[in-house]
Amino acid sequence: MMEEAFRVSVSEADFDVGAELDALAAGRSDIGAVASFVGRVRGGEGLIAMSLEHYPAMTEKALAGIVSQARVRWPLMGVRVIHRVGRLLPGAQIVMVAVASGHRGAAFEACEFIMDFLKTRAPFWKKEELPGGARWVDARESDDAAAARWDTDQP
Amino acid sequence: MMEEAFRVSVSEADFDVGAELDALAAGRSDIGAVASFVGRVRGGEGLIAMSLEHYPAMTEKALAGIVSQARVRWPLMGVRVIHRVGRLLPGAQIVMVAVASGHRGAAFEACEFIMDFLKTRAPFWKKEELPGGARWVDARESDDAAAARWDTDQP
Amino acid sequence: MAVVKILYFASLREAVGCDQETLDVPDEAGTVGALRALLCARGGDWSALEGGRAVRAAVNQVLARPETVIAAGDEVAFFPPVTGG
Amino acid sequence: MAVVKILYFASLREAVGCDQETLDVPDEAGTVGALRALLCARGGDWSALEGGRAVRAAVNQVLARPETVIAAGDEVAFFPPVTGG
Repeated sequence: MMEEAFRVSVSEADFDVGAELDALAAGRSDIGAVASFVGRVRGGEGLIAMSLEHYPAMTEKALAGIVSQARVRWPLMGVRVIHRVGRLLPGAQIVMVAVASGHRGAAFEACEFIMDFLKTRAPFWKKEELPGGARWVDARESDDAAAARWDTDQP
Repeated sequence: MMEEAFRVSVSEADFDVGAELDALAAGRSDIGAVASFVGRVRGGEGLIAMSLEHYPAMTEKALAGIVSQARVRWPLMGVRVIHRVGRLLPGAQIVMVAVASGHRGAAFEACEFIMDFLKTRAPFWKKEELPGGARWVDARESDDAAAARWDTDQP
Repeated sequence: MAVVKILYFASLREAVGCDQETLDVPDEAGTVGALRALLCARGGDWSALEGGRAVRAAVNQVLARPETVIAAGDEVAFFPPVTGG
Repeated sequence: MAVVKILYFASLREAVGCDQETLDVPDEAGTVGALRALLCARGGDWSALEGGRAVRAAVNQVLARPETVIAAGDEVAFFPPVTGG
């Protein structure tokens, strides 16, 4: 299993989902399933922009740790995680997670697992720019609940 | 909700996942989550090619019906389903399902739901070309089980 | 009597050696299950349609059950469990 | 006594008005929980670190618990619950 098939990165730049998915499966015929997720900045309530702060020394380590946990649970052939930081406008892409596996069950589950853990374990913080000023986004209990379901739900 | 945002198609031609995902979210800032799945021809056991037969008059009707059921269950902002037919080589893309929603839970669940129902309700049949001849792929009980879990699991 | 179009797909099509046919179905074979039994009674290759095997059906391009009623002009299809995706 | 580097992020960084500091931590504050209490005892803006609030911590870039031990040279970070993704 090539380690280049398992990559995480953090960047201010936008990413090209199609190119990333192509790279994940390029030249391989053992991959039967690729599940992916893209999170975007949702507009509404007059949102002007969303700024993402992170803890640089920890971020890639945390993401790589989350991917390692997913690999223990499912037979994965490739994973790509990209998270953006900086100031993003409504409609902009924030995060992508793509998982390649032999079968769809593993690909879907691992992709959800990585997103759930990323939302509760990776050191990113969102700040909204609104007409009345800026405010930090509160963590959602539903995200903790989503991550907690994996504690007992061994595949 | 624009109906162009909900599209199914069947084609011999390959598809460009990145372009399809871009089209799903283009010019919209209400989409917070896009979950997608791509199924590919897995090699192995000497597989030479996979041929997909379908029931043309029924196929798009069946796919559109599956998408309609998903829209009843989750608040979706766009769905794209593409299924290929004809002769495909190992590594080729077979199917893609992409779902756009406000939040990731709905996007993931609807994407899995559509794949599970497509696997058990859409009139496609796979035939493998192997060194010893051709054989029809048997339906898997695990696919029926995957579809059945949605019977009681109302979101 | 109801004239219907019958289609066969995939391994079932190959087994019965027929893509499609037009058949005048007697009233007593007016459901999907009864029509299947009638076709199976032809014997030979048509036993591929026998009850013990996994055969699915659609009427007018919608998945049907054995008790689904067939009317004149309907399109009835028989096929093995689907394997796309 | 252990000299450690302490980092603050996001709303907590703004609340305490400090990005990072280097501190000589007395032996009796040698865990994440005890260090947090020590910092909170500074009063004023530092009460943002008080126990009743949701504050997370990492030691050497790994999520830590209140009982996690701190050693000389460690990098300790305090921050609110994460909200990325």
